[in-house]
Amino acid sequence: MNSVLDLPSEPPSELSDEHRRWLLTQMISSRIFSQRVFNLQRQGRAGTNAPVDGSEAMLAGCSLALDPTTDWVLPQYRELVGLERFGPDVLDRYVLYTLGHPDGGNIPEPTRVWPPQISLATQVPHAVGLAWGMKQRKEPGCVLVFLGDGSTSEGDFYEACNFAGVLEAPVIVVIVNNGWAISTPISQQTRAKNFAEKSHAFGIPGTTVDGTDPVAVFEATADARSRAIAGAGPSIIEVVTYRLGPHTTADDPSRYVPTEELAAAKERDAITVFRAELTKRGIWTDEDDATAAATADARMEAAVQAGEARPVEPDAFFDHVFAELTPRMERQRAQFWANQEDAS
Amino acid sequence: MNSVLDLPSEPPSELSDEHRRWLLTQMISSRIFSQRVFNLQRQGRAGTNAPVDGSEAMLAGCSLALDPTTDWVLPQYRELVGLERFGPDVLDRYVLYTLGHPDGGNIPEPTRVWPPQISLATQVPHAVGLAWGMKQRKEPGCVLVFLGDGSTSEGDFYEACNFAGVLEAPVIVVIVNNGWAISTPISQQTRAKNFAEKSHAFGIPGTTVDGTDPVAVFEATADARSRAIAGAGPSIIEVVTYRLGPHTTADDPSRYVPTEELAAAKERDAITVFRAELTKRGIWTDEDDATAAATADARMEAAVQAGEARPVEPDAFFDHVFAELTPRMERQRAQFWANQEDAS
Amino acid sequence: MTATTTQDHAAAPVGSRVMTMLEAINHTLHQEMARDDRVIVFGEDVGANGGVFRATEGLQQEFGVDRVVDTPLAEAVIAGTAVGLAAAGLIPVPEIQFLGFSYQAFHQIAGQISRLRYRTRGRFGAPITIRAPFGGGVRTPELHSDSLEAQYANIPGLKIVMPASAADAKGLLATAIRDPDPVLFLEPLRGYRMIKGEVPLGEHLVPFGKARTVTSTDHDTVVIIAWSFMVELARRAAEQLAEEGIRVRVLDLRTLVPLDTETIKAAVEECGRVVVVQEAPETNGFASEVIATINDEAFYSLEAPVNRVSGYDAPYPVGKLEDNYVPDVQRIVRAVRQTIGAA
Amino acid sequence: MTATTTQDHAAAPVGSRVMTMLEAINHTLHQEMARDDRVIVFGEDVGANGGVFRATEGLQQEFGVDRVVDTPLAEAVIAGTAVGLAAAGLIPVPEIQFLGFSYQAFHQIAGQISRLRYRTRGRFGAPITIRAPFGGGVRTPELHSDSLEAQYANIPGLKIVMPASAADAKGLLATAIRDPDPVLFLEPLRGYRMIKGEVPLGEHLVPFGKARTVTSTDHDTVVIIAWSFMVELARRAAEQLAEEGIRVRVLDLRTLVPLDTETIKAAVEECGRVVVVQEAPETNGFASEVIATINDEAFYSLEAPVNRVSGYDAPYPVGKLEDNYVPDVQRIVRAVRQTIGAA
Ligand SMILES: Cc1ncc(C[n+]2csc(CCOP(=O)(O)OP(=O)(O)O)c2C)c(N)n1
Ligand SMILES: Cc1ncc(C[n+]2csc(CCOP(=O)(O)OP(=O)(O)O)c2C)c(N)n1
Ligand SMILES: [Mg+2]
Ligand SMILES: [Mg+2]
Repeated sequence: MNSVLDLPSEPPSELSDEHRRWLLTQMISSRIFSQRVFNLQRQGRAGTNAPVDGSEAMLAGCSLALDPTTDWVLPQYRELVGLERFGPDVLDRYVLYTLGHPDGGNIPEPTRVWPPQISLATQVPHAVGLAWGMKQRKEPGCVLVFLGDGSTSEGDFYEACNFAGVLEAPVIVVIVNNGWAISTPISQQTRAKNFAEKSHAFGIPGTTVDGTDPVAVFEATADARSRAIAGAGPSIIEVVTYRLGPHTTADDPSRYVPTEELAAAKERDAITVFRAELTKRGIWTDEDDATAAATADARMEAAVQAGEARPVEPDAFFDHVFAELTPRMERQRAQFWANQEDAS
Repeated sequence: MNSVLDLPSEPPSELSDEHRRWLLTQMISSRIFSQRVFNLQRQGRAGTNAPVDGSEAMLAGCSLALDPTTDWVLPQYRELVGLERFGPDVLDRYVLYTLGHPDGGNIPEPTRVWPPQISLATQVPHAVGLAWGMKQRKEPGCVLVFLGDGSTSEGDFYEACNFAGVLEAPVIVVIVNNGWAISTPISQQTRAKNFAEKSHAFGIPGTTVDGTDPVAVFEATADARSRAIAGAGPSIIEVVTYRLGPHTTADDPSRYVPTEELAAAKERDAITVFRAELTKRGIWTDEDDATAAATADARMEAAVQAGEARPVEPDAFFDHVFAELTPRMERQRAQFWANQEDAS
Repeated sequence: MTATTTQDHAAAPVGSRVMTMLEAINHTLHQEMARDDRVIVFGEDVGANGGVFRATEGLQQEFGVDRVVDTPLAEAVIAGTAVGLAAAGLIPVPEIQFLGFSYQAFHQIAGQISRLRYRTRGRFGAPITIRAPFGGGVRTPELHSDSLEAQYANIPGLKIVMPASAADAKGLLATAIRDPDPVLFLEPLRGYRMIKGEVPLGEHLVPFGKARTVTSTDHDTVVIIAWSFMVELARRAAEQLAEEGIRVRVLDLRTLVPLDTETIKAAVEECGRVVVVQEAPETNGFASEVIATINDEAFYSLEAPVNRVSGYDAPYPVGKLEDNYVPDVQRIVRAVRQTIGAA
Repeated sequence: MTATTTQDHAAAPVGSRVMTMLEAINHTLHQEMARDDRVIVFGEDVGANGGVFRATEGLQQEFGVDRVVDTPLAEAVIAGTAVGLAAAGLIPVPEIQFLGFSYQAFHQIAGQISRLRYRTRGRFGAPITIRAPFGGGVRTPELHSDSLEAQYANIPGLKIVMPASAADAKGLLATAIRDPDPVLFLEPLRGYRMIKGEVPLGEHLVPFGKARTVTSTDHDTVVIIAWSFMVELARRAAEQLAEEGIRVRVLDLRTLVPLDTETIKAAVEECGRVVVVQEAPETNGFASEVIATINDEAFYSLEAPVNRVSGYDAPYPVGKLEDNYVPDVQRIVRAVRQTIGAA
């Protein structure tokens, strides 16, 4: 079952069995995509990357509540494997990104998803500015931005949410509380009762949802979106998940993650739980599993092949610094090519 | 009546008539000090400065609740005329500061007050670090830091309060809500219900007090201090005042402050109100007014005379960049003197 | 460019008028906002108050609260939202009230605005002009006077524009606002009212990367290279030296990035002796880059070492000391004499 | 200095051991924390995890959670609290996980830490050592690889220390921690494991402002001036050129502020020809200051223009491109040949 084309861009008002099947399919494929990229790094074919493990239900639920033709998504760095609803370029470019290809940062028009952000929380002001601009230009739609629990400790998160409140900007700030910021547990990140509580600092609505339940995430996002497009301003949604894998390919969580805690979280793995629910409802079979996995594998295989085959100009780093090279950069590029000839 | 030496450093557990008289005396003198510095600028004798008008009751109440031998105060820039309880150096150095003398930034040992901070909200991380250090070194006392309503929009305020919560640092963050950040009203600064609400983002206690009532401010500060020194961590106090004067000597509030609003605030002028109360209680006379004013005038006259008489080395800006000059700076200082000789 | 409906656009003004640099900036902001309704001005106190120096005076009255926005007191989000506004198709012209407070936004300016086009391989451009006053001589408190251009010049993806005349303030600001890339437009506090001159009232664009020869003769023996308010001091030094028969050329770089290497090269070849003047601290100031560029391009024309006149390696000092710290005419004259004396 | 009770202090170690630069840093942090109980280490993931590169491995186990503190994810407050900790009498050694994220703390580092002593006319010193890894060649994501030393070098009140050997990593870090002023201690990612060498196990202090001559003969015709990992590349280039009989001296600046002008001057006077190598972008990188300093101090000894080898004026690129961007041995060799060829 193709997970992207089946659905209208308009988000559903309530969820049918088909929608539930779509959600689970998304969850399964995003995990497969993520695992595949992780393995590419292990094989020395891709750079450091951050697995999605634990955020699959959140990504499926958020995606379904948004309209890819009017709404924007600004990810942190973990989310790009779970946004296929916004178009195939998201995954294809993310694969390029992990391969270290410069085009990985360019998710082309008309896809309304931004590339990964490395400088934590800086994407929140960007999202607020984009939402402000859309409001100023009287465009429909809203902006959804993801950031992690750890990233909420950065001033940018606070300054941006405070400004969004004043501007009544149509933005949804999704705090992905996966329990950890690398090795730092949320207990050392803040003493706030929970991350939704931080919305009091801005006078905007805040809510906490179970990130292992894609339907709950869908509903919270849909509510926030209706407020945003009705002109009622920003919202914060804390999505409680758990980071089931390492922080990135470079991390060794066994140094700091309590084994029981991790085991308990794996018990509550959203994919297992939601699959059981749909099976019980009689709308999901082992065959659907197989199909979802096979589709995702094939999809990813194609993306990786295309990505690895994609050429790159050796001097591509001179491009797009400015719309046009400065005279000094022209001189530098000439020197670069002179070096290359020397070398060869 | 000398307003400083009369009181023990230990803050009172409750307020006597003498304390009330002390509070009013402080309020009167801080306003006189501030007006005098403002006039010095008008006469071209001092640089840009920010009048205290409206914060007198807050400063008196906060001062009385602190112990100058164990507690620290980190001001923004408006507060230094109202901290005489911490020792005469505070005012003397503030006068030097407004005169553009480099020693204005040095409030000598053992006085536990920092010089004015120009880069807004940067003093909040400093205060949290100082409180953290005192806790780490098991020293008694706490740290009180002032910042304005506008300054609460800076990331530093948020990052520091959040960290203070995690550290359980003995710090009191006083938000001086005087309604304005230069021309920006609080309605354009945040949509939070009030500034005390921001404490929810940190999971620490927050309270709002009437800044025209020195007794209310004293009590709120005393509570926060007991928590801090008992190891119960940080607090936020929002003090609601109103900026009765211009932002600084360089500002023209008639461009943006609603006349009625200002008039109403002047009706509630803390000095008038508190004077009436003490007079009604029979513990304040017109003669006390005269004495307070005369004392403050004399005190200020001495400070200004000493300040204007204080010499300054023409190359003093080379001092204290580092503990010792670098060789390059030695060369620069020699060049400086060579230039001076040329010039003369 | 979007058509606009406002009046002053209809009647295209002609001729010129004497303006202060501050008036020229305000006038240009009015014209550019009238010309293109995508232009949006925002920052601390820029609206109702017209800016703490009145640079944005009258803009909110003319263009409304949606296009001239008073923001909360938060530089990082002032810079950071510009990224999103640009992606929404607007042309952001944020003001940082004083350059010293751009430090609070450094991660957004140096790490984000400067790289938006690069990171997205051209999907999103950043036609953002950040205006900020800076510089000494006017007895401001700490951090208001600091000259920080060198700390930005090493950051790829930022253009750095520092006008020294009223006409250039207009021509370079208009070019900046129409430039597809991020521009740091730095306004010298001391020049706001002190620098006056004829400013064309109509369309006036000054290209980036073209230095201005302020004074020159065929037989100049020294060239003084400067930017922003230091050009004014260099001009006065040149006048004084002219009385002694010393012919000095003054070059105003106008833009540090892009840098007009050609004109620098030509001036060094013609004059042979060079003094570079900057208000910023000496170590790794932009004067160092000018000297390195001369080393690259015109080494063999140098008859003496290039002479640097700089602020000292100390933070900009308080009022009683600033006149001793900041470069003045006398120091420049002295440096020129030394350079002539040398070898 | 406060007396301490921990074991390793009692038994003063002797001799030396081969260590990687990373091991030398970890070893030094252990020794300095044992030596002086006022030293406090904090930052993101420095405690339980021992740092993302293990530079702080074992510190929390040895010195406890009060002296080795995992902070929230907020660089501005990591730097900003150091100011208060210093005022409380502690010796803060914060880690910024990657130098690129010091941008978030720029206002505290450039505007506060660097001026605490100056602003307070000596009432409060800032004996703060900010450790941060940086630099390319190891396929990190954006902003992890950037060389930002030049953006800090123009800020008065900061010392900038960039070791290139394991022994210097120890000697300079120990000096930094004991220095009464703020130090930016920058650790090259590529050198963490690649750079190895004998490190004295006992007290080992390397003074600031003294460059290290890495290789030299009496008849060197060119001097390569470099710092941090570029010294390693310069050394390899010198080896390669030696085989062709070209005698090249390699100078490791060690500290950019303070700068060892004397040794630079002497080297230029002896060699006459100079190549400066930096990983950072060319425009206004610290190489420009080195060239300006040579212009000031040794102009008449130059037999040819100083040659700059730099990163290009583009942000540090992604993995597939970084080897084309970052200076390598071949570019340095080429620059030396050009310099010799010149005039
Ligand atoms: C401004 C900044 N500081 C530090 C880092 C280094 N870093 C990368 S990921 C990370 C932890 C992020 O935790 P969180 O925000 O919870 O997101 P998660 O990885 O858990 O999804 C840190 C400290 C960074 N990338 N940016
Ligand atoms: C970081 C920073 N940004 C901007 C300024 C310029 N500025 C000086 S005072 C001020 C308003 C401060 O308002 P508030 O914090 O409410 O304090 P108040 O003056 O009302 O006491 C501004 C914007 C500054 N000094 N520092
Ligand atoms: Mg997390
Ligand atoms: Mg205020």
